[in-house]
Amino acid sequence: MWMIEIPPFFPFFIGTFILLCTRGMLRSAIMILVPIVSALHLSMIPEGIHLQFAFLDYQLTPYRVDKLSIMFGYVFHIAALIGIIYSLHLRDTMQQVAAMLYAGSALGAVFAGDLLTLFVFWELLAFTSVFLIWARRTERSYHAGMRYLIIQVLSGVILLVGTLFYAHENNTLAFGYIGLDSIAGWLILIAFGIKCAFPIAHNWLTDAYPEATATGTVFLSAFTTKVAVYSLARAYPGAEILVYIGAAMTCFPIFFAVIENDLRRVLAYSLINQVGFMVVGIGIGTALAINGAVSHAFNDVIFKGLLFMSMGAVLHMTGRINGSDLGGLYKTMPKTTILCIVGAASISAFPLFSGFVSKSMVMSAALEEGYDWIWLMLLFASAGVFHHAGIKIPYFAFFAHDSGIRANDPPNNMLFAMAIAAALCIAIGIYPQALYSLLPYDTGYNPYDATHVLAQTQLLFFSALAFVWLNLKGLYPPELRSTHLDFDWVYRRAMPNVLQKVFSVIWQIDRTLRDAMKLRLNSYLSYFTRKNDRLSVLLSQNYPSGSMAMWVAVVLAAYLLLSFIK
Amino acid sequence: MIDIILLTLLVVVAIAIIRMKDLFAVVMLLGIYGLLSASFFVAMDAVDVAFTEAAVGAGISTLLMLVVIAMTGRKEKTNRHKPLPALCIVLITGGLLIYGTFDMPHFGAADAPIHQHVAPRYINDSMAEVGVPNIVTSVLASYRAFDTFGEVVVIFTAGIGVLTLLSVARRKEDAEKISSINDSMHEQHLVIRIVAKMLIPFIFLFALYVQFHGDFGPGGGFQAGVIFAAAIILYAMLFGLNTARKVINQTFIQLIAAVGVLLYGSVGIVSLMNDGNFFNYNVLASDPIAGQHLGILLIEWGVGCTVASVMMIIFFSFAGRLELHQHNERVKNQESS
Amino acid sequence: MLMDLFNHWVVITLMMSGLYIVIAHGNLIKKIVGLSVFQTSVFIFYISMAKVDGGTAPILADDIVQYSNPLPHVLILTAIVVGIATTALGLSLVVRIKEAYGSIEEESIQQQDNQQQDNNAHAKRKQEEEA
Amino acid sequence: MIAHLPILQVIIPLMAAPICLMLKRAQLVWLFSLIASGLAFAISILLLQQVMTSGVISYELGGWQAPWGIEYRIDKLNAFLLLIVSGISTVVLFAAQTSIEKEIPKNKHVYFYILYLLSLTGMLGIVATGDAFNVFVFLEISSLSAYALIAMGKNRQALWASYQYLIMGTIGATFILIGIGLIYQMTGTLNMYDLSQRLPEVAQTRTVFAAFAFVIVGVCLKLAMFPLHLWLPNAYAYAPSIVTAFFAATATKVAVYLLIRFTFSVFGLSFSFTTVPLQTLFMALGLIGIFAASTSAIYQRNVKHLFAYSSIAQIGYMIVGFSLSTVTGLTATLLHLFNHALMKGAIFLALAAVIYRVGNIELNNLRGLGRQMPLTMAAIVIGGLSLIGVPLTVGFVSKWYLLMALIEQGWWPVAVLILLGSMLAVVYVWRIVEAAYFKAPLDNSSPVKEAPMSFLIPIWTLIIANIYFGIDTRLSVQVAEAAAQSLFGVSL
Repeated sequence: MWMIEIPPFFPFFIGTFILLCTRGMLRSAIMILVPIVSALHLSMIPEGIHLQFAFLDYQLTPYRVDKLSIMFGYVFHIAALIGIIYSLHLRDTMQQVAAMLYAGSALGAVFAGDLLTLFVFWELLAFTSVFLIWARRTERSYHAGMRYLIIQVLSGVILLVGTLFYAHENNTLAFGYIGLDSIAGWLILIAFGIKCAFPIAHNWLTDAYPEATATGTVFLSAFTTKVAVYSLARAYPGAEILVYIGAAMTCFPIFFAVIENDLRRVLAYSLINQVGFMVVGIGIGTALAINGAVSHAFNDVIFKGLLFMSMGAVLHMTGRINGSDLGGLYKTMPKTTILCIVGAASISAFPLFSGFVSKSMVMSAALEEGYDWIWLMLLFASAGVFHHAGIKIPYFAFFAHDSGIRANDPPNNMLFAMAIAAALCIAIGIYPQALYSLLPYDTGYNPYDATHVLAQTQLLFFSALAFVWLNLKGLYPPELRSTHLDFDWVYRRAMPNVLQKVFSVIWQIDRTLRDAMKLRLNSYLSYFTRKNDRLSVLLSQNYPSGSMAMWVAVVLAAYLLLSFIK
Repeated sequence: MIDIILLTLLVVVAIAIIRMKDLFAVVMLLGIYGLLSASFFVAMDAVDVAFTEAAVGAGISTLLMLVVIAMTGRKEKTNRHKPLPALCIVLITGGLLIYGTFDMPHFGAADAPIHQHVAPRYINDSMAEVGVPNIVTSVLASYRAFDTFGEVVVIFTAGIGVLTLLSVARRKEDAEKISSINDSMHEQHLVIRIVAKMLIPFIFLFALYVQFHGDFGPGGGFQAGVIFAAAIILYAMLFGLNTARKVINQTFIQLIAAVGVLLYGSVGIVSLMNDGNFFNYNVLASDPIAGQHLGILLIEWGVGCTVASVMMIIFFSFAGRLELHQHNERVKNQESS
Repeated sequence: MLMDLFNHWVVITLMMSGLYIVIAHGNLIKKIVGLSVFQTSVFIFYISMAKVDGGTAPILADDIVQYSNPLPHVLILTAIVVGIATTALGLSLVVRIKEAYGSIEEESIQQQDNQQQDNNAHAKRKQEEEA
Repeated sequence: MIAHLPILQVIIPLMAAPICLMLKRAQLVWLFSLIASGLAFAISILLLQQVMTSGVISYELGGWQAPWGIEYRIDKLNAFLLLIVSGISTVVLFAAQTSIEKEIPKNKHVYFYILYLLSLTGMLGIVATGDAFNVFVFLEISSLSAYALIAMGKNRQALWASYQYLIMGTIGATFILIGIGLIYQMTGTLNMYDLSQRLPEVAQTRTVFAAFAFVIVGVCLKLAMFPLHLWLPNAYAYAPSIVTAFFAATATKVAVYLLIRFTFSVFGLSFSFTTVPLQTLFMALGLIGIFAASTSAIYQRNVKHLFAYSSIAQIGYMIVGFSLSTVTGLTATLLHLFNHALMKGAIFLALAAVIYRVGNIELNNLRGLGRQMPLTMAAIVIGGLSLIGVPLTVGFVSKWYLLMALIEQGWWPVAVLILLGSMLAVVYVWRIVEAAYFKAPLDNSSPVKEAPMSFLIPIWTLIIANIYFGIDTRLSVQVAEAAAQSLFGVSL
């Protein structure tokens, strides 16, 4: 059947072309139809390699379907559909085109069976997604987008170098298990790591995502990091270093998320935190852990999307997104509030919500493999997530002190998209077997046994208790008015002195790092965009033919000398 | 011995060229330089080359340069360039090259590789294979006919190039005005005019001689073409451009230039048609030697046509510009006064 | 012995003189003169390597056994033609440059070009600022 | 007639040139030269086929045996180059009529086509011939016509650029002539194959060293290798657009061919790369060239200047591949010859279209053109992507081979530098994208229409070739690899 050979990115790219030729309702209809049709198409595809051709001296497989890729294939379709519905009210061709191509590129990447195809889509992801940031059309977003683009392209270039080395060493480009025993392996890991927002390399994410449009962030949160997670899962399962990196990723964002004021940036930090869980799972590498990582990625796309959507809705309706400016919105935005709470519950891994069924797999796997310390870190991170994403987000936006803003619930399409996501969160939470049946391995895991539920509930309970206590005492959440990272005096009392010093150092370092990088990138940018006058004159000068002829004589003399000496 | 004197003179002239600031003198020196090298070529037994160099290096190029100087002014500005680094680098390069000459074959040595390979066949067998006493002609027109074809194309290219750069779209009435001025200017050279008028037919005759005699002695299409063109140029200089233009139509010479190239090329194509390789004259007639003769005759004519007409084109273009310049200047002067 | 390579040395001297004129002189006609000197030196080089002691011009005659090598002569005939072609084209460029720039000194032409470039750049920047 | 293909390849455009002079009407002349160039292209395809199946073709001009007469010797390398030159010439010529309409005065159109054909003849002649001196003659045909063509540019700077090119070109050609003279002096022959047989005997003399130096410097001047590139930017920028497109895609390629031919076939691999420090020197100059030229490109305001500098940078890549003296390295160079011809041909043709519509090619004039001339600008962007070396374009293929060749030899720091150089290409291409798509048109500029079909057809032919040969690499890689292998086979 010829249909099999149509890779899933194809409908999206074709759809984009059709979209460009249409307007209004028809365009909306096409945009909704594309992911649905494509998903139906995908559901009929059996596993295997469906497209292959020779390129240079290698065999390229732009379309390979297996358990791992199809899982991501499905969730990307869902994310695309939700995102599209969410942004239906837009009349911005640039964003629509970019979003479609972006989703298509992500699909292309996960079905890529060789490194070269992966590289192509890797760079396409960068180039298409950056328009979602630029679509805000402000100077700030332009610069943020530029920085984002540079880092993403850099990641692609490193991937390409790695690929080159890999091709040279193994004489194949096939994308499978790579491992860390060669330069190629390390280079490719770095490339994946940048896109995956490994610590230190994570700044692009928290820098750029909050600068994107309300709808753009929803797309951004779904694809880029998940493609990286997918790639890691394929190339480096069981690489122990990933366990530690992942654990670090789960913990460090907590501290930043807690004090961050821009609520979308808080979510960006929690995105890193959630990806950390997946990375840990991949690093552990057992069937259960991989299952956990993959399913958590699946869920994260949905609930993080939901949270970004709800914050997007707030931004869309109020025009503000700083926690200190918001508050009391539950009165006029009740539906959004409820949907947001569903998302918050999912990310916090409440039983019966989707986060629970996947996160617990990773944690169980960590225990099973004897990573006790890691397990503790993950536990801490879970509590942290609950604090900043589960409580802080809804609390600041919808409750807290009344900011006096009286915005209504967002347009129906936004609500509808959020409702779908929320429904999925709950459905997966209640009936995880549907999700489990898609997983790469069959482990017979059941999240709803007494230990898991009890442990998680206890954790959540005590976290909530702490929050309530702090809240009653007026210690938490600290309402910081700015993103400034100076220590608040209230905060100082709440924490032991030593810990606080450590944190302040961490924050300081992070800030210096981030600012330095931002500055460096900005200066490079301005260096290249504005004409550096002196250099420009030097380089575009006209040369008299005398000096040209002189060079000829010089080269001749040098050449003669060199050959006579020899 | 004579060659050493000539070479030394050449160096002296070259240095004088470097030092002179007056372009007129420089051009004259360049003419002398050309003549000296032509004499040197004679001393080196390269009579054909000497003939050509005398016609071109001392003749045509000097003439062209003089015409240009008339338009651009004859004084070279002293420049602020520091020539010292240039001098140094040139000296270093020259030194290295001289160092490189030490294992070259010595001058005049009969056992040098170039006299051992390829050339002996030309000297020994060309009479039998081509049937022309002048070996240079047989190599030029038969063994390496394609190079010569390339040479004709180079000349043709130069002609077209000069035309694109210098041709002036002239209106009829302008031409009349310029010519009237021009002719009056030449009134004074009455004696020269009459002498020249008597000379020109002889020059043509000489050109024809050179054209046909190329097989037996120095000469050939190229030299003949230059001489023929020289006659026309002489005429144009003495009787004014427009008179010359009336005698020789501009489009007509362009056509002749093209015809020359085509004539040369079609000899090759005809030999293709006769199952020979390109420029294989043997197939042109039943007897190979007769074929060679025919082929050489035809291509020499092609060379002659193209060279003569391109030389004329070049001269007329330059002189036409000069005329325009003078005309413009005169108009400017009239306006200012 | 010394004289055996004398021709080559003269050739190199002439070659370098030509090159020196091209490098160090700003006058466009002078440069073309330099180029001519340069090219002619190559002709001399080729022709002197064709010479055989005791030989004559390569025109066959009954009573002569030793001829000079005809091949370099042929090559140089072609090269001379190439030389005059280049000179003619170069000179016509000089004429046009004189008309366009009013000068045939390299420095002055460079200056005019750079000035124009700067002016353009200046105008552009202004335009940009206004936009 | 099949046996005579090698000579017909050169002779058809050559004979067409004087005939053009007789046809007089510009339109007719255009059609005629298009046909001549197309015929040459067809012949080059046949020749390539013939060479790939049955090996080297030798054609003796005048029926004289090789070292005595002039020989045309077509192997895989020449056939490949002939294909590139005649193919590009034909495609570019297609757009010529429309383009020169606005750039060249009417009365000079006929001359333009004649010179164009002569230039084509010259390049084909250089590539086809197996005789060292014949190379010089045809080099001069192509150069003289090039000077005249460049001088036809609209601005007065064109004259000055042409003059400078004339001086430098003549020095280069004369250097080659000196080099040929020196090796002739040592061997007594001018035929390239014969030379390669006779040179090893006398290879260890200073004369041959000097000869090699002269030839290499002369050729490098022609191919605008850093630091001998200074004549190129202005010559390309101020020439009529069609001429720029034609030369940028072919002229330097022919010079690179000469470099390969002289080093590999005439002097021989062992001499070229062991006796003389060619490898290090070329590697260094190539790399410096890439960086210096790419950086210069970033700061250009004139888009033609920008791409002219990028051409110099691309030559740097070819030089680096060449300097490796391995089969893969040479394959990379040959591939890049082909690929660069495709991209630069497309880009400069697109620029010609912009000039046709806008009249000016400063970066500022591109503002907002992304919407007004979508197809043309898209072509420039795709061409730019190809320059950068993005997968699915030809640029990627040759860069890939180059990097592979470098890694093969363990030169991976150089590989990293090459990648960094490509990043510079991203920057200058981005400047164009930014101007065309992200900036509003200047207030005082009038709206422009999309380029006419006579531009779009050739532009997109080349762009599609860019993508096609970027995906289906069988043809180009096969030929380039075979040519590289045969060169190594000959000299080893």
